[in-house]
Amino acid sequence: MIYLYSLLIILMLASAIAAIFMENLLSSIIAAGLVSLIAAALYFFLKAPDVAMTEAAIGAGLTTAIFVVTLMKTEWGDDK
Amino acid sequence: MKARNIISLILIIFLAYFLFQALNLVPGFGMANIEERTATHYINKDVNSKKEEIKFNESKNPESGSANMVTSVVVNYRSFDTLGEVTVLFIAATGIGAILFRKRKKEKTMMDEDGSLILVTGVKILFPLLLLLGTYIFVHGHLTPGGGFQGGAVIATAFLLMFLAKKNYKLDNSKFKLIEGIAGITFVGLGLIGLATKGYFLMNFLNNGVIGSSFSSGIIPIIYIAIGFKVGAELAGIISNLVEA
Amino acid sequence: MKEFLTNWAFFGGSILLILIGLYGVLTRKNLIKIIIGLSLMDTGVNTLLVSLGYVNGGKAPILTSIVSSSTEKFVDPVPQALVLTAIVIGVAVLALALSIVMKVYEKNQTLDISKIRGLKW
Amino acid sequence: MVNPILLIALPLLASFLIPLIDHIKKSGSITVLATMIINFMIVINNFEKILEKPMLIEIGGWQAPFGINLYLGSLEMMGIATISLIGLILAIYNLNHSHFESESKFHSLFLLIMAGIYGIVMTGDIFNLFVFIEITTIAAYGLTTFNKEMGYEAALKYLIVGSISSVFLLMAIGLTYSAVGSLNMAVIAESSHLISPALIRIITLLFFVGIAFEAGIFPLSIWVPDVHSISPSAVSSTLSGLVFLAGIFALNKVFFTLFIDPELYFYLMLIGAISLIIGELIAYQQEDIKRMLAYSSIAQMSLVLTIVSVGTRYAVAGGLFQLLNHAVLKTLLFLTAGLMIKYTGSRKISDFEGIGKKIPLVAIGFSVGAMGILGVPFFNGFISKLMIINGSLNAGKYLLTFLILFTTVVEMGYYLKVIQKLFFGETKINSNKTIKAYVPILILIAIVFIVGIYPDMITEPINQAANELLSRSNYILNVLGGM
Repeated sequence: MIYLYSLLIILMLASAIAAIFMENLLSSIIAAGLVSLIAAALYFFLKAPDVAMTEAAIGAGLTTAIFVVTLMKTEWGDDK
Repeated sequence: MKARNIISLILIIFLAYFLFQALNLVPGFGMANIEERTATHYINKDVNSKKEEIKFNESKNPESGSANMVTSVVVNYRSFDTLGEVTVLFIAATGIGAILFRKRKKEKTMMDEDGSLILVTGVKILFPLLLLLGTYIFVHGHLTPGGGFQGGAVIATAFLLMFLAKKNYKLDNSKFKLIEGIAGITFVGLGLIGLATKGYFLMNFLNNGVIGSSFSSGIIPIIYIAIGFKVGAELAGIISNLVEA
Repeated sequence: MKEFLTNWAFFGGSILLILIGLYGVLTRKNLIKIIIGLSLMDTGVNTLLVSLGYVNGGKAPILTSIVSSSTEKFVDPVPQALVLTAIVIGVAVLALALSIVMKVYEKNQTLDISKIRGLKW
Repeated sequence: MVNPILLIALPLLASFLIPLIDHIKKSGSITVLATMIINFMIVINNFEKILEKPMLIEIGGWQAPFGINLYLGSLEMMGIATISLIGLILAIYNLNHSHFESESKFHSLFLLIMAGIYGIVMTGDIFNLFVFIEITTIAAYGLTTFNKEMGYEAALKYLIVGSISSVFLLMAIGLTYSAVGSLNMAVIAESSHLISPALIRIITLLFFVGIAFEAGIFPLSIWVPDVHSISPSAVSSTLSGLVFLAGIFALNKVFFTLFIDPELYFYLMLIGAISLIIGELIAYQQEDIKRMLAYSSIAQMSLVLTIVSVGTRYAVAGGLFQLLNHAVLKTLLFLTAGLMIKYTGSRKISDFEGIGKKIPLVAIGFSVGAMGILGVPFFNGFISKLMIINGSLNAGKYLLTFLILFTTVVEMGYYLKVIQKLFFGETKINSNKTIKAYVPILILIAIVFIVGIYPDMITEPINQAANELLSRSNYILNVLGGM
């Protein structure tokens, strides 16, 4: 099991790095959402279902949506 | 590489060194000894009473009636933190309302047109289901994983979907404000009732019932329902403010 | 190898996540990227707290008809409760930050902090 | 006896209520005033009893080390008495000076920031401390944006620094819990000798980063001048007088109650001294009056931190006294500075030439505040400055004493420059704006002189508070022994 967890953690760190370094803002946001999603899975494996639910609903879901809304209101608004 | 990047990198390496050193000095992963932590009293529910085995569906009227121990920590043993947490969300919603405040709302929406027919219909079907799911989550917060915050977030997601699907969707802000205010007052009010009847702020003044049954654990479900409404209304309000800004 | 991973995968991963986020906050120029960095830091510290409360062989801290007695071995519910609070506080700060970012953009027509007076450093 | 938990519960209740009644004119400011009056009365009601015997408030009825508890000794009592007094004065000031676009939201946030400050001072639980710090800072981010011109950039800077700090604070809390197994301050203090010293160093460093930003200590104070100078006057006063006060209280809790490590005090003193010099020197160069006051606040907080970390009873008492005086004086200074800015329409010190003749009370108020900070005899700052210098001399820190005297001279330079501008020279400004803030200014001036002339009524409880801060075994006994 620990290899699966390690793989997930490496994946999480990779998407975190991607979120910081990618040029495209939308890709960054989605990578950050992925980090939250993987974190939610990890919380579930750490026997924290409450936290996993919260992270999935708030961290991965709502936060990503709020980021996208902000992006639409700012940089994207110019392109059109 | 600019100077700033290098300085940041050095700072971060220093920090990494300190943090890893610190983690070497605390109990390793999975080695925590719960018996020595405060948590053991929360698990055995023996903060104020004697240690007894707590059995699901059997133990009557333990000091904290929730089968979900995280819930009993969040809404019972450490409910003051939760009051603060709800307050933080309220502050954020108020602050966002003040920041994005406009005298006359511009006719500016996020989407240029309604979503496709399939999307709109799908969201219309999903919307009541999500509301129901959210309500289920916070009503059963004392029994199953989840609670007011998760349920509220699900409810807010339902409203988010409506915003995505329909161009002219608007929230009735005054109603949401009312829900928010009343839910907040309920939470503090319950605390004050506890203070008046039992002498301690936020003390449980109801019977805890049998652990694991729907109507159990005193004021926990009431507080979680209030939190669920409040969080749902606040997050939906935040989304609506951001979308309409 | 296995032992090292068991001991350090979660701790190391969460610390690295915090540091990656911090690096992003300190070096990125785009405001949205900076806020993403903050959210990564939050996630990292939350993961750290949850892993500090993990107990080998512990069960999820919920009494059910299967796990029905308090004498069983559970993981620590307190860090989980703290993380629950921290996540909600995190999203509140994030939403506030993004609404301020919108206003800053409205005023300056850019998200690049090197072009915004008052945010340069 | 009224339970002091109401000090936190009532502002929360009122702030949830305000949005519901915001269609009634002035309902917000009146609710704030009513709440602050009740809070002030609660403090008066409890004052004597707390000084005699510390009080432990167990929330939810859970026994002390296991639930969350608030602790109220004479130290905390002096803090919340000052907070309530200034909160009341600011509530009076807000009656006439809160014409914002979304007024009810301003009042809600103001009450919440007060609740947060009360919580930081009283709480006896480190995670609860984190929650209250978040309440305070997030409300402060919101309040900063009420300046629609420059507020957003400043608020964002504040928010970014604040969020980084809060992550550090959370790490510190997590590591502490992992090492000790409890979040209660008394339990942590009791078992702190069991933790390895290396871990204590790292944890205190993390705590310092997490809290020092709240107290405006140098490396983390880059947000202070921006935020303090552009926010509305009542907010600047709250941030500079009260939030800083709460931050120093929290730092004291960490460094004197939670973990004691005499070596750390040296570093603390060093950081404080550097911060003090930098703050005063930058303040001297400022042309914007509110920025000058903001840098002066940084310097004053560093002075308090430095002198408290000397660690002798006399020095600590002086530091605490200075902290309370600073809250009163900076409120006075920021309120009058705000009124002068409103009157002249400019923030530059050079534009204030001669306005002392047009708005004498405001100018006198500013001068009184400045004299208080400088420590002129018969002003409240005199005794505290005397105690500070005496304390550092008694402890044999001659370099520090010299430094404090030197920075006082710098301080004198820039404050006297402003006072001289206010009363001499001809004003070019012909403003016919009326000033409606006589009551709060007069009350504040009265406090400055009353404390300055009868310092005994403060020095006695302050000495007791200093004793309490230095005797952590009593704190542990009071919480764990169950009173």
